[in-house]
Amino acid sequence: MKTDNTSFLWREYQKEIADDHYFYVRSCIRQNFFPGAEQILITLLTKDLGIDLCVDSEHTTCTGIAYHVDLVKLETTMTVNARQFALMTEAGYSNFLVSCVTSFGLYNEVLEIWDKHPEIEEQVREYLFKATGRTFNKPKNLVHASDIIYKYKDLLADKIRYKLVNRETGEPLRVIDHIGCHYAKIFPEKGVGGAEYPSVLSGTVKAFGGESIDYPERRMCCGFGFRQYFLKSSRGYSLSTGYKKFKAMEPYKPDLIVANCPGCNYFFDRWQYVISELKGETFGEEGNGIPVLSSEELTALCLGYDPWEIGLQMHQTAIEPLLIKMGVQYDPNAKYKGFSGEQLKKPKIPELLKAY
Amino acid sequence: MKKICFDCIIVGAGPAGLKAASILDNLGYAVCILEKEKIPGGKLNIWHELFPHHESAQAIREQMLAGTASPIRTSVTIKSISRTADGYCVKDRNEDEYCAPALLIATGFKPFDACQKEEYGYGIYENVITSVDLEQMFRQHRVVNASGEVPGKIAFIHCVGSRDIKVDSEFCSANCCITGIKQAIELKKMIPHLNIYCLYMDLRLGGRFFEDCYKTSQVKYKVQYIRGRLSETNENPDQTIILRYEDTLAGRPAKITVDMVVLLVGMHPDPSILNLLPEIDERVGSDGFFGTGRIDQTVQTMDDGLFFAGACTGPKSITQSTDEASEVAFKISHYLKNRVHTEMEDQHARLWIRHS
Amino acid sequence: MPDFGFGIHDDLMIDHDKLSLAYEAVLEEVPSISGCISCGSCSGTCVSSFQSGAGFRKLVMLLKNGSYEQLQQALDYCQFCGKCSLVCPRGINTRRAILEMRKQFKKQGDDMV
Amino acid sequence: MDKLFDRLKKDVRFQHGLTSCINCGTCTAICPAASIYDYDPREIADQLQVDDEKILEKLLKGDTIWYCGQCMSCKTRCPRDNAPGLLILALRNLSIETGYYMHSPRGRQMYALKKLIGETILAKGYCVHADGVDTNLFPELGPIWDWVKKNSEEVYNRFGNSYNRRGSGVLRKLSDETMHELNEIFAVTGTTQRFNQFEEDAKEHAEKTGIDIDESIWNEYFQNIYENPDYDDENR
Repeated sequence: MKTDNTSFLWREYQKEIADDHYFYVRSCIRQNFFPGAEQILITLLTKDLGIDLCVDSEHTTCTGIAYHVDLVKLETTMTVNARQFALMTEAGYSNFLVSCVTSFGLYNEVLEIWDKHPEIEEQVREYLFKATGRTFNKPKNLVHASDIIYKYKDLLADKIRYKLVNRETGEPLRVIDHIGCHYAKIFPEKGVGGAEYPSVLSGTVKAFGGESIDYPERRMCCGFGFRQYFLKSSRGYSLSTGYKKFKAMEPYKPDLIVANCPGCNYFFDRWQYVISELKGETFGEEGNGIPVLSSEELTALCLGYDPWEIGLQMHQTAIEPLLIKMGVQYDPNAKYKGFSGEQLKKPKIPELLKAY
Repeated sequence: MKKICFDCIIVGAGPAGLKAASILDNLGYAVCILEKEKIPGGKLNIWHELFPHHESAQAIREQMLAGTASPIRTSVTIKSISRTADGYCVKDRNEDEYCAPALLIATGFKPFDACQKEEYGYGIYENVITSVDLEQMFRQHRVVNASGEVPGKIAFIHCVGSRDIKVDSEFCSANCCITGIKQAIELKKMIPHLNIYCLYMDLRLGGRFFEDCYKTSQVKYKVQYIRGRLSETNENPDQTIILRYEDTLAGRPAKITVDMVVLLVGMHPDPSILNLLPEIDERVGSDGFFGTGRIDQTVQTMDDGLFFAGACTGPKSITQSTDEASEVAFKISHYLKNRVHTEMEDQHARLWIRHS
Repeated sequence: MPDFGFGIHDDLMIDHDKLSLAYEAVLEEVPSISGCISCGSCSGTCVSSFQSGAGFRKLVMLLKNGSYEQLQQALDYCQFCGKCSLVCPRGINTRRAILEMRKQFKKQGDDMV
Repeated sequence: MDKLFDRLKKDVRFQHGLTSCINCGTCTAICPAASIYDYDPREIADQLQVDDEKILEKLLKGDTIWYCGQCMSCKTRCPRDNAPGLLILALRNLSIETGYYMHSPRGRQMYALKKLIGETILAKGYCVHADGVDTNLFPELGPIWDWVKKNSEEVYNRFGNSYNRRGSGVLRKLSDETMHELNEIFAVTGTTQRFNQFEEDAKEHAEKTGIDIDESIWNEYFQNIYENPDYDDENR
């Protein structure tokens, strides 16, 4: 791949990302499975970048998952989204920061529908007022968490303690980037780099010293499939799609997978466990699996945050091989400590996939 | 800095421009052809053999050049075109002026810039080339992949930059189907063991002997036709290319690995003559090509001495271009005669007024 | 190992890298099948396509794509009435081709897969 | 009642999802579902090009429309700017509105989704909440999840210290006012009614097929449709 040639294509897809003053809405999936990523984003933005961030406590789910599994009506989803915008408006903000890719795609979709059909927006305003007495302004700038990290990647790169480089060999780490489908596939112009070669993650990876890997199936979905995953009867859909991606990336011997979508992070992490149990196959070196990080986890790790403070102990696929490669200093004994400082009993170890 | 006057200025020394010139100078008009490239011949300079009879492009070019005695100014960059009382004045970069009552625009087409179709990997994967690149290889009598090896499997991709709203070109370029078939046959003659696949939606083979060509490619050369439009390419570690498409006749997604991919790039309007003269800009159609494309002569001719011929009025084969050029040459002749006639009538009228 | 209750599916994607040996063999005997333009005139006129779900065009497609199981099923329905060869705009010897297909599968059966 | 097609055409997702299809297959080529099921998004778009009530009714009553995974990869590629993924949303919506979803095993799974996700939203304000997710329902969550669940207070409070309590950290408890507003929105916009419909339809179907159903999540009917939608498929 003539990687340098991709940059000229990306130029026309540079989206607007506001400098400061964001209203933050959280991801359902990530709060459950990678709460550290969710929390460290706040620290990165407020402490490391000095951005003014409104961390609100009254916003709800965007209903994205329920919408895509056909549970809630479009009107309901739009009105719930409108309520989030109302909270933003009431807090005095106009830039909307989303940590979930499903939400990001959905907010964009809803805004697009309102744009094309003002009568629908009017009706949603009526619904919202009737249900809650609230009114709202639409956000001026809608960005995803990975967008902000991308925007400030060079600034962050100046501060990093651990580069994405193999300490032993001095070689850059080989990084697979995976972009959540709803980040740019629905609206290519809303994503940094467009839909085909999004640079939102690969650009950050390169800024932090890593090597971005292009591989077949790069643009294939992680396999979530919404209802396909949530129902056990069709969960094989998700697993099969994930498996296809792992098989395609395997020959490139990646050191790390980075994804910007909570769902994708979850699936890349957990399917490695399932595949190891079902098929006796692991994809990293020596039964370790390939560590999976979100863009926040990656940034925090490079900046020198303690891996257990950012919740990496909650990954099923062990993160330690990466820590060792990068030369990150960490305390293996602190991994399973609780909030109170108590040493918790270690989790069970999978049959094949290594755990530490 | 000089000013020379002619009966007709032709912009573009491709098949249409040369054909019109040959007719006009046979009819006794003083014609001057302006060409932006270093040598005349237009796209004949980039083709090797011409469909459907595999005639040498070079020989046809010589023939066409021999057909006209008109002066051809090459490497001319037009700086301005102005409408005068006597017709048109074209000024080039050296401030030389070419003036004539009639102006024929025969600026041809521009091959579609395949980089725009990002998911096809042109400019990113080295084994993805265009039909124009392949002609260059034919001219050098050497068709090899990026690592210098003779390919064993090649795929032709139809409709690249044609019939595609995503790259703002919803028209059919009409000549790519037959170009692909011609190139496939040429390749098979060169590399008999080669396996060739054509990914098409419809085969649009409206020209004389085109269907013959198609059948020959199937029966004699065993070119395989797969009905499905390319969705994306991916590169393997060995730089071979995986194509993803649907076999629409089977109704199943499909893939194939090939050594090289040839993108049959469409014929796009060349806008370089635009913004010089409002009369030209006013006659650009919704598809970007010049003129109205209608049968009705009354809407086609504006009677202001401005004419269009060749691929600048829509995708055309060489035969179609020269046919149109001949027709337009006679229209120009008619216009020039009428104009002289009108001038004489005007003079008579003035004389009569003076005498009475 | 936990009982997951789901597994990895077979990929239903057609792999055109896999050569169809049966197609090559039939092509050898009846070169005219390479001239098929998938127009479907044959399927339209076929007396048994309402049962088999496949006219001659589809037989060629199944043969090329290596979908032999489906092909064998469809072949059983052919009554050799020859209507498909009457309507074929490319003059393909369809009856001969179907005979060859049948021969292929009688001779080698599933080994071809 | 309006013709099915007239109702479908009112859906904004249908309007945005289909201009005209040229059957090129760029959508199916990269559709994850097409590699796994007998599913072809191109065919769906093509079928909807003609206003054929019979075809539409068959789609609404069948399994096909429930195969899509909503990745929307199809939207990026379409040379005519269609989005089969959006058409699917419109079709599924109509299938539910008409009650036709109960005709197909996969459509009937709506009840399980309502139990899993719908009730979590109305109770907690999240689509997914750790308290309702375990390795019994989702074995792939793995041993690490058993550890998280066992130590949930200790684990989650490391990240914002407001697990199931008021605050702004992860998995915070939402205020009663917020939950009230959320429930109001669901009621005003018709989703509450839809949820009730899922319950009633499931109850009726359970009674008809003689399978136990009750208020709990893990009732027999839920278990059946959650793990195997084909259990009472008449065609089998």
